[in-house]
Amino acid sequence: MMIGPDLLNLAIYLPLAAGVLIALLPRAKEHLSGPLALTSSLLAFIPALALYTGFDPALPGMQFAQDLPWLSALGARYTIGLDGISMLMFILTAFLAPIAVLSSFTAVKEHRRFYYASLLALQTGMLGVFAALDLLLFYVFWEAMLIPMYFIIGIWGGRRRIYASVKFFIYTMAGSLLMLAAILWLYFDHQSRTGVYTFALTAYNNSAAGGTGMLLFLAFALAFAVKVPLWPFHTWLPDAHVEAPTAGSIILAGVLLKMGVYGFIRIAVPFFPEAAMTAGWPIAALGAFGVIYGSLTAWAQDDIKKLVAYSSVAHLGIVMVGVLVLEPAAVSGAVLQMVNHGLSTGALFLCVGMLYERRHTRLMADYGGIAKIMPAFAAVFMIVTLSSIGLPGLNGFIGEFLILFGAFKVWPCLALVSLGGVILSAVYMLGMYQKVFFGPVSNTANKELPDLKVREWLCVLPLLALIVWIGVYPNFFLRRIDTAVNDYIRLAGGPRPVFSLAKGEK
Amino acid sequence: MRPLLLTAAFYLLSGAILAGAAGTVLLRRPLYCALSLLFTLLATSALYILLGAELAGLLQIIVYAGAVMALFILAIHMTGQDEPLKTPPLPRLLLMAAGAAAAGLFGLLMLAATRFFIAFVKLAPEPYSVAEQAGLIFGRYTPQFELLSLLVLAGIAGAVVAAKKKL
Amino acid sequence: MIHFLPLTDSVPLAHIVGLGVAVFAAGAFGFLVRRNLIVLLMCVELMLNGANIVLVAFSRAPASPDPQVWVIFMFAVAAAEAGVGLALAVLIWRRLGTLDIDALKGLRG
Amino acid sequence: MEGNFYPLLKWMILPPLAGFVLNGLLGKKFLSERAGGILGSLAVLLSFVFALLSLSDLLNLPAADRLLRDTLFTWISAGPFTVDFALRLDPLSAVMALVVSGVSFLIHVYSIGYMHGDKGFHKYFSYLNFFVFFMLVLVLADNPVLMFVGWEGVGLASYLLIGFWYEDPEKASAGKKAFITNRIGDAGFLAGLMLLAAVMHAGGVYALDFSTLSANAQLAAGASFAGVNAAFLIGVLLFVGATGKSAQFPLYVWLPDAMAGPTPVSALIHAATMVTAGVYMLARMFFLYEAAPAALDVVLVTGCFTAFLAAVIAVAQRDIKKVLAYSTVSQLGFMFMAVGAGAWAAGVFHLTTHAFFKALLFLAAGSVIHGLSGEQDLFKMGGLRKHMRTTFILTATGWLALSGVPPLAGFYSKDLILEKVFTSGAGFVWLTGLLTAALTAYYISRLLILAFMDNYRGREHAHESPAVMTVPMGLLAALSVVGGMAGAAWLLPFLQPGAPPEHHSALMIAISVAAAAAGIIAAFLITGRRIGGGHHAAWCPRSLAAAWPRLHRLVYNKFYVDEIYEALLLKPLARFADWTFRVPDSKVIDGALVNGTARLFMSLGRTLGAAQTGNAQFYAIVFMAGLCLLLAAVLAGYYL
Repeated sequence: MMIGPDLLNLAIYLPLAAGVLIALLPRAKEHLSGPLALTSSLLAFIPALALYTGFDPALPGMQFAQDLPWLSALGARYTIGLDGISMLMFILTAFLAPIAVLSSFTAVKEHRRFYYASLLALQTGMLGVFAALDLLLFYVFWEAMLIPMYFIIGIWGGRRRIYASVKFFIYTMAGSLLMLAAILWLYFDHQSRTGVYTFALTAYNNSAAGGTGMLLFLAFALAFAVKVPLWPFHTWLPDAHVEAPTAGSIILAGVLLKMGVYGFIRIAVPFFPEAAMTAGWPIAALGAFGVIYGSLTAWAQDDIKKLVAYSSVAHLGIVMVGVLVLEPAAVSGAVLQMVNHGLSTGALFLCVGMLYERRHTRLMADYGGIAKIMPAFAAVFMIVTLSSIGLPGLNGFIGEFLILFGAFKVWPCLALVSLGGVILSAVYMLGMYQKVFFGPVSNTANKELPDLKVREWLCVLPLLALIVWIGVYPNFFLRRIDTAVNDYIRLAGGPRPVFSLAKGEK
Repeated sequence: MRPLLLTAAFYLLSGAILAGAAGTVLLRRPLYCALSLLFTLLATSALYILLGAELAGLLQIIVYAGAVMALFILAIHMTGQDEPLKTPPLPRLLLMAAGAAAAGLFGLLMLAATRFFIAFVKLAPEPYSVAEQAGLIFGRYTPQFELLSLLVLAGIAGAVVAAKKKL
Repeated sequence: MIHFLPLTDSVPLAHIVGLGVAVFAAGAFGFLVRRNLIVLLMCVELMLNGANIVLVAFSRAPASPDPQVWVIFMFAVAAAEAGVGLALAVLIWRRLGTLDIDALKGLRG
Repeated sequence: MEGNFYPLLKWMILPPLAGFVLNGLLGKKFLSERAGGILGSLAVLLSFVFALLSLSDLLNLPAADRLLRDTLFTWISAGPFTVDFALRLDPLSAVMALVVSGVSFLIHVYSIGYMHGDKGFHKYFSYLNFFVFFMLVLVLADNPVLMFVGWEGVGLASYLLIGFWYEDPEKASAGKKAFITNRIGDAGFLAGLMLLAAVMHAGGVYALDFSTLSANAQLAAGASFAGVNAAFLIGVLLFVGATGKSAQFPLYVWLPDAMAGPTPVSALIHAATMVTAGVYMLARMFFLYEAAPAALDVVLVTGCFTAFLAAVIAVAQRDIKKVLAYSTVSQLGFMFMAVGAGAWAAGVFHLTTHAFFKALLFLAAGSVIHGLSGEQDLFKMGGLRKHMRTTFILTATGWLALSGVPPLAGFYSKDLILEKVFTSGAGFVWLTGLLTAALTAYYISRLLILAFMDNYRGREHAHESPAVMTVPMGLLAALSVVGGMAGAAWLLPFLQPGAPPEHHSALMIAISVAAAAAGIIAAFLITGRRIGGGHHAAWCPRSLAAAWPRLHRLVYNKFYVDEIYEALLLKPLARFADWTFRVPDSKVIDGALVNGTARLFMSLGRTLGAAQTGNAQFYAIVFMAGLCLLLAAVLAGYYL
C-alpha cells in the first residue's frame, strides 16, 4: 500500500474494528481480549509509523489528505489529513495506546472485553481528532472520544469514580457545547455570506473579527481551556486522574490534554487571529500563573497521583504560553513539549500504577526506602522524574527551553514567571521522590515488593528511549514540525512584535 | 334548497353542538355526559355534511359516534363509575382560574378568527369526491398515513397491554 | 333588522370558526374543572371536535380538500387516543378503585 | 565558522559516558568490584589522555589562533533559533579539561580503595563517570546552552552522589537541598541566557556559540531591559547561576550539607571541579563582563563577602569535612574576587591550584575518616601523625599550600589575586581579602593541630590507608607543591597570550606572607597552647568560646543562615503552597465555583420541583395560561 490516505484511515479505524471484535468475543474467550487489544494497537502503530517516516517536512499544508462527501445535505465532508503538528500528535497517540493497553493486563480484571473495546474506541476517537479537517468531523470525534473515557473512569476507576467521571463529563461537555454553538454560528454565517454550507476547516481561517470574533474565540477558547486544562478550569483533572485506572491516566495525560492545546493551534487561533492577538496575553498569563499555581498545589499533595496531576496543570500552562506567543521557537517548543509531557507524565502515571498494583496505596507516607527494594524501578522512576523536571539531556528541557527563550522575546514577564516553575518543579518532584524512594524502609509491607517484571519493562522502555532520544537529538522531531509551525504563525497573523531592547534613557 | 333553510339549519346545528358541549362539560353523571357528547358528535356530523364534507361527516358517525362513544359508555359501565364523584367541590380559585383560562383562550382565538370575517362559506356545496380524498390520502399524505397506521397499531398494542390484568 | 341573519346560502367563515373555538374552549374548561378521568377524556374529544370543525370550515373558504383529509386523520388519532386513554382509565380504576384525578399525584416533583 | 575542525574532541567526553553506561547497566551482575573500579578509572584516564593529545595539538597552533572545534550535530533548531551540539577547545577549556580529567582520574583511583566493600560500588563508579562526562560537556561546550546541559548534569550527579547513602534521610535531604539550591541559581542562569539570546536576536545574531557572542558583546552593552543596561543584567543573572553552582552568598548553604556524600565525591565534585564551574563560566563569558563593569563590582563584592564569611564560619567548626567545605566556599570567593577584579586568568589559576590542594586535603580527610572508621569530629581525633604518618605528611603539604606559604601552589595564586584586587583599586576588598587569607591560615592550621598533633582522643583503632589511596594523594601533593610555580610560569601566558608579564611587588608579597604567617602562628598559639597545657577535656575552642561565648555560638551555628532561610523562605513557602491547595483550590475553585455551580443547579431543580404538585389539572391550567400568552404574543404581532 502506498503511504497515503488509505494508510491514515487504516491507522484510525483499525483499533475501532478490533474493539468491536473484542466486544463481540464470547465470554469463554475473555482472556484473549487483552492480547488481542495489544496486537491491534501495535498493528495500528505500524501504519502510523509508516506515515511518520513518509511525512515530507518540507511540504506546506496537509499531507495524506482525503476529501470525500459525507453528509452532503449539511455540507459536511469527510476530510482528513495531517500536517507536521498533527502528525506528531498522531504518532504520539499511536505510540502511547499499546503501552496503555499493556499496562492494564494485570490491573483490569473485570469486564475485560468491554474495557479493551473502550480503550480501542478511545484510540480511534483520539486519532480522528488529530486527523480531522472538517469541523463537524472534528466535533464528532471530539465528543465520541468522551464516551469511552467516561466509561473507563466510571467503571474501572477508584473509589470515587462516579463523582470523577461525571465531573469530567459535565465539565468537558459544557465546554464542548459552547464550541458547538460557535461552530453553528460560523456555519450559518458562512452560508449567509457565500451561499455555501461547509464545515471545511480551511474555509474558516480568519473568519470573524471585532466583537463577534472575540466572542466566538472565547467560546472556542473556553472549550479548549477546559481540556488543557488552563487555570482555573482544572479541578476536574486531579479527580479524573486519581480515580482513573492507570491506562486511563496515561491516555488522559498523554493525549487528551493535548487536544485542548491542539484545538487552540488548529481552530481557535487561526479562525480568529485578531481576537487571539488581543486575548492571547491574558490567556497565556493564565497559563503562566498556572505554572506557579500548579507547582504549589502539587507541592501540597500527599497522593502521588494527585501530585502528578497538578504538575500537569503546570506543564500545560507553560505550553499555552508557548502556543499563544506566536514566536517560531516557542511554538515549536510548545508542540514538542506536548509530546514531552505525554511521554514523561504518561511514564509517571505508569510508574505510579506499578507501585499501586503492588501496595494498593498512592500515599507517599506509605512508602519510603523503595530504592533499596526495587532498584531498577527506582532508576526508571528517577529518569522519568528528571524528564518531568526538565533536566537538560532529557526531553523536558528542550521544550521548556524553546518556549522560555521564544516567549521571553515577546513577553519577558510571562517567561520569567514560568521560569519560576523550573525551580518549583524540582522542589515537589524531588520531594516526592525522596519520600517514596529514599530513607529507611519503615513500613514492613514494603519489604517484599518485587522489582520490575518483563511486561513492565516492555511498558517503560519505549518511553525511556524516547525521553532520552528527544533530549539528545530533538531535531529529528523539530524538523518535521517547522513548516507547520510557520503555517500556524502565518495564519495567526504573527509573529508578534518583539519587545523593545533599545537603550534606555538612563 | 332554499338559502334560508340552509342558514337556519346551520345555526340550529350550531346551537345543538354548543348545547351538547355544555352538557358534556356540566352534567354531573358521567353517563349523561357521554350521551350529551354523543349528541354533540352527531350534530357535528350533520354540520360537516352541511358544509360539504360528506366523507368526514359519515366517518364521524361511524368512527366517533359509533365506535369511540361505544368505548366510552363501555368504560363507564365497566368501572361502574356512573355516580358523580363524592369529593369536595373544587376550590373557588381553581374554578376561577380555569374559567379565566378557557375564556381567555376563547377570546384570543376569536380575536384571531376576526381576521376571517370577510370570508364567507357557501353551505351545501358540491362535496369533494371520495376518490379525490383517497387520492390525497394515498398520494401526498402516504407517509403521514403510514405513520398514522403505526400510531393506531401502537394504540392498540398499548390498550391491550394496559388493560391486561397482570402487568 | 331583516338582514340580521344573512339570508343567503352562505355563512361568514368567522361564525364557523367561532363555533369550533367555542366547542374547543368548552372542552378545555371541562378538562380543567372535571375530576372523573373518563369525563376528562370526553372533554379532550370535545376539544378535538372543535378543532375538526375549524378544519372543515377552512376546507371551504380557501377551497381545498386537504383539511378534510386531515380531519379523517384526526379521527384515527382520536380513536387511538380514546382507546389507550380508556384502557389506562380502566387500569387506574383497577389499581386505585377510583377515577378521581386527584388520586393520581405520582407526577409530583 | 572560525576555528579548526577537530573531531578528536568528542572522544574526550565519550569514555566516561561509556563507563557510566557499562558500570550502571552491567556492573552489579557482570563485573567484579576491581573490574568496575578499573573500568571507571580507565575511562577517565582515557579522557585525560585525549585531553593531553588535544592540548598538544592546540599548542601547535599560533598563540592568537588557538581554537579547536568539533560540531557533532545540530542539536536544537526551531525557526531561526539554532543550537549545535558543538565542542570547543581553547586555552581556557583545555586547562579546565586537564584539571577535571586529571584530578578525576586520581580521585577515581583513590575511590577504589575508599569505597572498597560498599554495596553500591558499581553504582558509585557509574555516577562518578556520569559526573565526569557532564563536567567535560560543561567545560568543552561551544555555546552556553550546551554548557547549561553540563551545568545541570553535574548538578544531577552531585545530587545522586550526595544522596548516595540514601537510606539516611538526612543525606537524601542534603542531596535534594543541593539540587534545589542549584536550581534557583540555574533559573538565574537561564534568565540571563534568555536575555542574552533576546538581545542577540534583536541585533540579528542567531548563532549562540561563544565566538559569535564574544564578537557581538557590544549588542548587549548597547541594549537595555526594564531600564537597566542589558549587559549588566545578563552579567548579574549569570552570576546568580554561578552563586548557585559555586556556592557563593546567598546560595552557598548547600555545600556544607553536601559533605553527606562519600568523601572522594566531596573532593572531586564539591571542591576541585564542579563548584568551580561558576568561575569557569564567568571566565568564559568574560567578554560580557568587560562590557558591564558594574556587574564585575557585584561579583567582586559578593566574592569578597563570601570568602570572609565562610572563613569565619570555618574557624569554629568541629566536623573535619565542614571545615574544608567552608574553606572551599571561602576559596571560591577568592576566585570570584579575581574575576571581579577583572583578572579572570588569576581566578582560573587559583581554581587550578585549589583543585590540587583542596582535593588533596579532602582526600586526606577521607583517609583520616577511613582510618577512624567514619569518625568526622575533630575533637575526637588528635595525635594521628603517629598512626597515619603518610596521611599526615600529605595533609601538611596541603596545609601549607592552602595557607599560602611560599613556594607552594596556594601562595602563587592567592597572592596574585590579592595583588590584582589591590591594583584594581578596591582597597577595602583587598583588606578583607588579606584578613580572610590570615583566617584561612588559622583554620587550616587549627584543623591540622586538632587532627594530627597531641594524643589520640578517640576510641576506634586508627590505621593508615592503603596505597591505592595514598598514591593519588601523593601525586596531588606533588602538584600542590609545584603547581604554583609551574602555573605562574606557564599557565598564565597560555591563558592570556597577549597579556604583559606580571610584575610582583615585593611589598605585596611580604604583606600576604605575613598574613599567612600570622594566621598560622595564631593557630598554634590559641589551639596549640592548650595542647601544651594538656587540658584534654576542656578543648581548644573553649578558649575562644570562653572569651566570646555569644560570638562563638553564633559562628559555630553558621550565623543561623540555614535557620533564617528555613524560617523566612522555606516554611512560609511550603505553608503558602499548602494554603493554595486547601483554600483557593479546594474551597474556592473546586468547592465554591465548580461544585457550587452543580449545587446551585441542584437546589434550583429542587425549588422548581416544588411546583410539581402532581395535580394534572393544575399543570393543564398552567399550560393553557402559557398557550394564551403565546397566542397573545402572536396576535400582538398582527395587531400592534
